[in-house]
Amino acid sequence: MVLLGFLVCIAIAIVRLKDLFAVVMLSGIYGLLSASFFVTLDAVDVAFTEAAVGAGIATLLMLVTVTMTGRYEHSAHHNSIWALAVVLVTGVLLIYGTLDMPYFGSVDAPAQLHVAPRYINNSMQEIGVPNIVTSVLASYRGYDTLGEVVVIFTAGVGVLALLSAVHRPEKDDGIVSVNVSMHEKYLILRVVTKILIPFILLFALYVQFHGDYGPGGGFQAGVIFAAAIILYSMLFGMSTARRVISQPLIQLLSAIGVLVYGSVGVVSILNGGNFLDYNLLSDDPVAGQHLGILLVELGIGCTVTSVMVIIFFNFAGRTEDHMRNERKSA
Amino acid sequence: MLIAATLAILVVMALAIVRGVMGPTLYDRILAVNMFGTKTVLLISLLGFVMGRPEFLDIAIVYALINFVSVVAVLHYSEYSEFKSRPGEIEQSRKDS
Amino acid sequence: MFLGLYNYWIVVVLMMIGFYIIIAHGNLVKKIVGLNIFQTSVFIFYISVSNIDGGTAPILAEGFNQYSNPLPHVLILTAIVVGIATTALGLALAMRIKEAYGSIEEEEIQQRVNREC
Amino acid sequence: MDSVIEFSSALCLLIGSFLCLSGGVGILRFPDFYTRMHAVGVTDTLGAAMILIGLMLLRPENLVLFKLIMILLMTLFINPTASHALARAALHSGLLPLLHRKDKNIGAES
Repeated sequence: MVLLGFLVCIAIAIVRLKDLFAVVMLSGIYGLLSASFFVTLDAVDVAFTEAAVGAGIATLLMLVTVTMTGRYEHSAHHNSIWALAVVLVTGVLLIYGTLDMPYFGSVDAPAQLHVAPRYINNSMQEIGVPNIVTSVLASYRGYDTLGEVVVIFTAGVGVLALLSAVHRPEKDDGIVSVNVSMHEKYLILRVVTKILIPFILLFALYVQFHGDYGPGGGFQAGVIFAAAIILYSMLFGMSTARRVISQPLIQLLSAIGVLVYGSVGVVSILNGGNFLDYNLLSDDPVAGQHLGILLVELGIGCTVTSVMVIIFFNFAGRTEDHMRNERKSA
Repeated sequence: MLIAATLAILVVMALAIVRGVMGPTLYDRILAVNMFGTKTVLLISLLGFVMGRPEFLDIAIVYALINFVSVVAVLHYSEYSEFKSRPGEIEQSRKDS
Repeated sequence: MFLGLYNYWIVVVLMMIGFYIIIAHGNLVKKIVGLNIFQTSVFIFYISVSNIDGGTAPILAEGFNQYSNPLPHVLILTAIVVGIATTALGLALAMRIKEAYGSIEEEEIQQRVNREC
Repeated sequence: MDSVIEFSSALCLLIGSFLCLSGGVGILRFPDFYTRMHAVGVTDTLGAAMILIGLMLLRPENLVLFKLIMILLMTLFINPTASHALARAALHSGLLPLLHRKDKNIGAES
């Protein structure tokens, strides 16, 4: 309840501020806040994802963009009175609409009465996985999730198409010296990061494979994995990171993830069931479900990791090019 | 006791938000974000115990990690963008030195 | 009444703040931030709907028999990840626009386009 | 024995909350960035550690205990590092501590 009040404060501050760097930072706080709100509402999986994505990756990408596009917003409020009017009218209408809503937390609200009880009561026998969110995500609604994975893959392809630099930029002395000085400056940071990164990767694997029993799964693990790689590439330079993780490999991986997901579906067709019907992957239906969920989550994790890394590499590479050009022309 | 600690953390979060919104320099904001992140980690851990299901500490670990990543990112990129920032806060103090 | 609908009202307020940013601000990055706020408000709405009094997180365990609704959680979980993908795409577009037009303010871009025509 | 552990856990939580609160007051009331940094950096680490130790003393099951220890280690690693990097970056970017600016006429902090 208090958290929601904080959220509104932050949102208003975001409207008022002109410094985009500050806006991005506040949106990071906003992400953290909404994630902790999700924890209080028992949505642990969602909180997990929001923490890694909303507070981590989204803030990061915005930071990179702001670095390139300039820090300050011009104060051009051309039609703000009209905008305010439209917003107020819509808001009042929506609030009027909420008056018909069932109260928060009521047990007999229509949303709680239909498919949810079936998922809650039967998933243990049918799927054998304690985390209902995982079983719904990967099995009951596996078709949807396949769609989402394809959307993410498409976004990765789109970013590649928009931002991938065709030419390999030549080494510039200026940027190299800046990098070197920065690395010396952050010596402690680098050492600590070097210690931390294996733990982050290990933790990502834990999240990936523990997703059946606790909060976690492919989406979250993928984002954490990507965060580790991004951390590495920020502190040790893009060129070092590119040497560790080659661009073609990661592009291949993002496609492989989707393929793994799809082929699980095809295999279950070949075994005589429906698309993504995991019961037939093994002799025992529950074991089949386990295997199917494991493979599907693996595919998701693969795609999410590689798409996030692709996005970050291209953003950062583009920004570095831009900075270099600007410095040259200056 | 748990609830008292939770309330204390909430108050601190509010204070950090105030600093983050006011913060005259960029670094104040980064500081506020960092502090806010730590407080969120604590809040999540405490909430797990308050609600009686403390298995979900993974989320707190993720917060700690992500917090670190974002602080590093902000530092890294503020360095880049520094030379194109307007004559404002930082240049101000530089001139004065 | 007030407490029962409080969450939904906050959702509406947040949504409208996001909406206002999208309409009234000319800066493309800020518009994307606004879009994010809008998005998050929808997430909060779904999660509020899924919550049940006395329920606990939908991970089966001994000693609990009231779980909150897992379906909205699944929808929102995927929506968050798809949201970041679309945000990334939008930011990539903003970067390209900056490269092509030298600005990410709507009006300046418009002027530039008019001049070139 | 039980009551001793319970009491010490409550005490740890209390100390932790107090430290966090004082850090919060510090970040709001101190006059310039470096003093705020000091307030936050010191109290954050110790306060977080205290609260986490207090939670550990509640004797959760093994996995939870392990995770708490992980969080504790991480905060002990990450917090000072982040503070250090932050202060250093601020100093490099030319933001001067208040003491060095005192003799010039500055009202930069508003």
